[in-house]
Amino acid sequence: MRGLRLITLILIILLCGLFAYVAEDIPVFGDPDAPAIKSVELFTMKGAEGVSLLNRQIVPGPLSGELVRRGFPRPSRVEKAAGREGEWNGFIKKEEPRYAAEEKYYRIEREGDDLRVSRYAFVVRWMEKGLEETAVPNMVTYGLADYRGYDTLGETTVIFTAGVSVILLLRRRSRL
Amino acid sequence: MEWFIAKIFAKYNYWIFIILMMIGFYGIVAKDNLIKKIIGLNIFQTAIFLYFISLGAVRGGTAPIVDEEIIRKGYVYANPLPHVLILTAIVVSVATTAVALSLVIRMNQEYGTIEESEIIQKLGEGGMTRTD
Amino acid sequence: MKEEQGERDVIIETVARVMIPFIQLFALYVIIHGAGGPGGGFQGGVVFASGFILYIIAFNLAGGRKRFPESANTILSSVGLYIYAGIGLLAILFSFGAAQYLNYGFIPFTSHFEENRALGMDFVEMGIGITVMAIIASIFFDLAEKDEKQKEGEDG
Amino acid sequence: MLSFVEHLPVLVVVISLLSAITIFITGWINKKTAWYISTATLLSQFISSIFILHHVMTVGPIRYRLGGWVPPWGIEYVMDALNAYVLVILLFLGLVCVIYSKRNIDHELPDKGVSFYTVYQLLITGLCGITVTGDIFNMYVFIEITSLSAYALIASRGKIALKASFTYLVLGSIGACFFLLGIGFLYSVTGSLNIHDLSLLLPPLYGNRVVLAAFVFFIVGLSIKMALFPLHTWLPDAHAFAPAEISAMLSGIIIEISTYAFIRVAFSVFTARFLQSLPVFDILCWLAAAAIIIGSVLAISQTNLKRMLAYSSVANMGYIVLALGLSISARKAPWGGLNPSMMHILNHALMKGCLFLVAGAFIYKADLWEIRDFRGLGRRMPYTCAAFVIAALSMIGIPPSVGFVSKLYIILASIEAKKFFFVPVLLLSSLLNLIYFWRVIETMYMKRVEGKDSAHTSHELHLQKEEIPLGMLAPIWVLASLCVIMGILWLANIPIPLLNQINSTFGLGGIR
Repeated sequence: MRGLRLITLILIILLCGLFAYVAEDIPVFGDPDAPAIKSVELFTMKGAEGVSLLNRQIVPGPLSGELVRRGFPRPSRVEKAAGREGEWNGFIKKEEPRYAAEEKYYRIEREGDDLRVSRYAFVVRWMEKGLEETAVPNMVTYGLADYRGYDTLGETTVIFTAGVSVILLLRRRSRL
Repeated sequence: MEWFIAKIFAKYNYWIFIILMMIGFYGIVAKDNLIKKIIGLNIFQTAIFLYFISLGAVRGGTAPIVDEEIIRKGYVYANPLPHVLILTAIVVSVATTAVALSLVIRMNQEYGTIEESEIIQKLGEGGMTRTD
Repeated sequence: MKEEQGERDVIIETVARVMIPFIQLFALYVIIHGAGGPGGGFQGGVVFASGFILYIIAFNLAGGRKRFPESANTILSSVGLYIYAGIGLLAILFSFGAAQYLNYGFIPFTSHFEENRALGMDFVEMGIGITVMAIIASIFFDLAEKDEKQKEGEDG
Repeated sequence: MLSFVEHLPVLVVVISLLSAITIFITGWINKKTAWYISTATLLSQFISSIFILHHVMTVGPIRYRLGGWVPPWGIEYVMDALNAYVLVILLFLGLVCVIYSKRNIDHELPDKGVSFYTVYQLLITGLCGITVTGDIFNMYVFIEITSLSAYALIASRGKIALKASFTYLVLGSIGACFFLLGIGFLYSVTGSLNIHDLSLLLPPLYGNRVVLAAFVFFIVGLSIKMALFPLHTWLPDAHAFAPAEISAMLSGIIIEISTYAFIRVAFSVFTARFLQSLPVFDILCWLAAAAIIIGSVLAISQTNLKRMLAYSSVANMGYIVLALGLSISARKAPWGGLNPSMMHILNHALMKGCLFLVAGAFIYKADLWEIRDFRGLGRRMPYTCAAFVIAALSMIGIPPSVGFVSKLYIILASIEAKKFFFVPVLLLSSLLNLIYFWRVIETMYMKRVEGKDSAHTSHELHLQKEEIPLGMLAPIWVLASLCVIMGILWLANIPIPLLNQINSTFGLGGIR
């Protein structure tokens, strides 16, 4: 018994060490710009010559070339972000029946002489367009039952599995 | 001091999650009573859920229900995705607990005890390799 | 716990008698209200099942079983999943294979695509609610039943 | 317009789920229907999986967007060569086991048929779900469905299996929690859950500590699930005391599916480039070598046949993981990349499935658990014992059986990777395999039944000329004959193009 406690203690110290090592890069609590809620940075492009092109709503060639090289979809057009200077939204084409064919995907920011390209977290679309796309105001509900509806089918299956398992294990003199 | 604020205070959600998780882990491994083990497992899982939920928190964010008024006042929403995931994970945790409890009940019927060491002792008497 | 063995407590029984209908009504509200506010199938289902659990705690297991028999339990727990998985399949069927599984928009409840999604979600939530309610009650019945049988065995 | 085949990946999962519910309801009316529904479902699933494999091989990967949402916003199913291959193996073994189970379950769990088949079908649902999904959280949900049904099925025989199942439950839940934590870490730095999407977003973040920690948690969590050596402690009891077909499924498929999940995470979420920059796979190789040796040695010390086979599973997971560990350094054609590990996933499913079903047959017929009780069995149950001998020889690695092919290719891969230490390990393990299987075969065929006055006499007489029913014998022989046929096919390099396609998906292998 004492040996077990000792092993537990060692494991706990190991895990705590690992967690302390991780703490450096964990996003700050409640940060509205965290990757999970806003956008994740992809790369930074040197040279600001793209800015004028971006202002004229043209995607600079090197930028879209770099995106495609990394395996991302090619941006179809860019647009100035509302109310922000030096920030653009990149759009991509997508095939979803009955919905707008273009979707806000990239976020391009000017930083001095560089262009920082990041990708919007997918929650952004849920939060901005969920109501018009599903006609339900509760984000958790449409996330649960529509965008990620398949997870919820799995969830219901899990609870059903638990119920049948308990029947299999405990119920005697039953027809099941 | 700056280090303290950046690492401990700004990420207090993370430290709470670690402490809870370690309590649960200790419960799972070190407790002899099977029910206490299940409780430890629940604490362990809950710690992870709390971590997920805290990922979704946004400073000054409101509940993620679309409302004209909230948009007009310029509030931000909390991130709904962790909530969606954790609703699923909570169900998984409930299901695991149910199966674990029914296993303990069956073991109590078979061996008349829910202490792990006593069960192992009884198994040893009966011969670990011989079953029925 | 035989009927005459357990000590009956008038206060608990009365409160339970009054509360259970409200608890279950509230559960229905939670399920239906899931679209517009906090709530949803799982939460509502659990609240509904808690009504049965309260009944068993306040009265006895046999009475609870009579009110929620095993056959109803079996059928309801499957019906919920049937609704969910079936609605997903309906999307494929109604669009003749053009739409994907769970693409509720293609199920012609109404003429609006988005409204169809909302209605599909409502049905799905109800399915979850029914399954969760039946399964939680069933798990609780099974866990409690064993306890009682053992007690009888020890007594007799 | 989607073609019918493109709907199949999701239908494989949903049909299985619907059949589980249907078994549950019709079982309430008539118990007998359960087996028929389960078999019919598995047969249709198996046929669809072959269609999927054919489509993937000829047309290319299937991408299916559930609910109509394009991937980063919704859940996606991706069927590439790896998925389709694993799906076929899993449904084949599931079908064989369910055919076998008809008589066995009547015997072992007489009143529990309906709930048994419901949970069994849910197990298949979970396994298929893990296999086809392209979303990492969805994978977690299906891992939990699989695990929950596995806990219940193991415990269904009662007695000692309850303790084994409880241990498995606690460890398995910890493993799944670590997996969930890994998902949480990845989500916190990328904001995405789709596997393909993550693989695109992660490269700039490879130095990030959170990503490294997430990788560690994935590895540890899935190692618990796949019973890699130091974390294998739940496996022997759970495999030994479950009903026979569940043992076969557990040993042949469930731990392999965890390996599949591991491959998915290691090569699809992270990439070969990330793995080459870390010594993780070298460590895995050493752990696997330890697993092979220690698993085999512990198997020798067992007196109970099923426990012996369970320890042998630990050793065989060692083979798969060793092959996996070599996969990023070995590149030449038939044994480069993931080929040997993929091969051994199939081979182990065939061999261990056969062996566990035979062990179940002994228990079914005469309640024989201990190896020393097998005296004279070779004459009483000739066909069953012959199948056992074929599978055992395959495990030892006699050409042209499947076991020989896997061992040969793993050895060749380790020579190519210049990790010569693993060659003697594999040869030694063959020798150890020989020792523990020979002991069983010797007892079956060579040892005479001692004097008629011994305590065993009664059931020895009971055994006289008794063969198990055809419904149990046929699955055993299908698996046993496949052990040889597949070995010849592997040696003739016929299924190799499939494996090469898997390698090319992940940028492994290379030189043809």
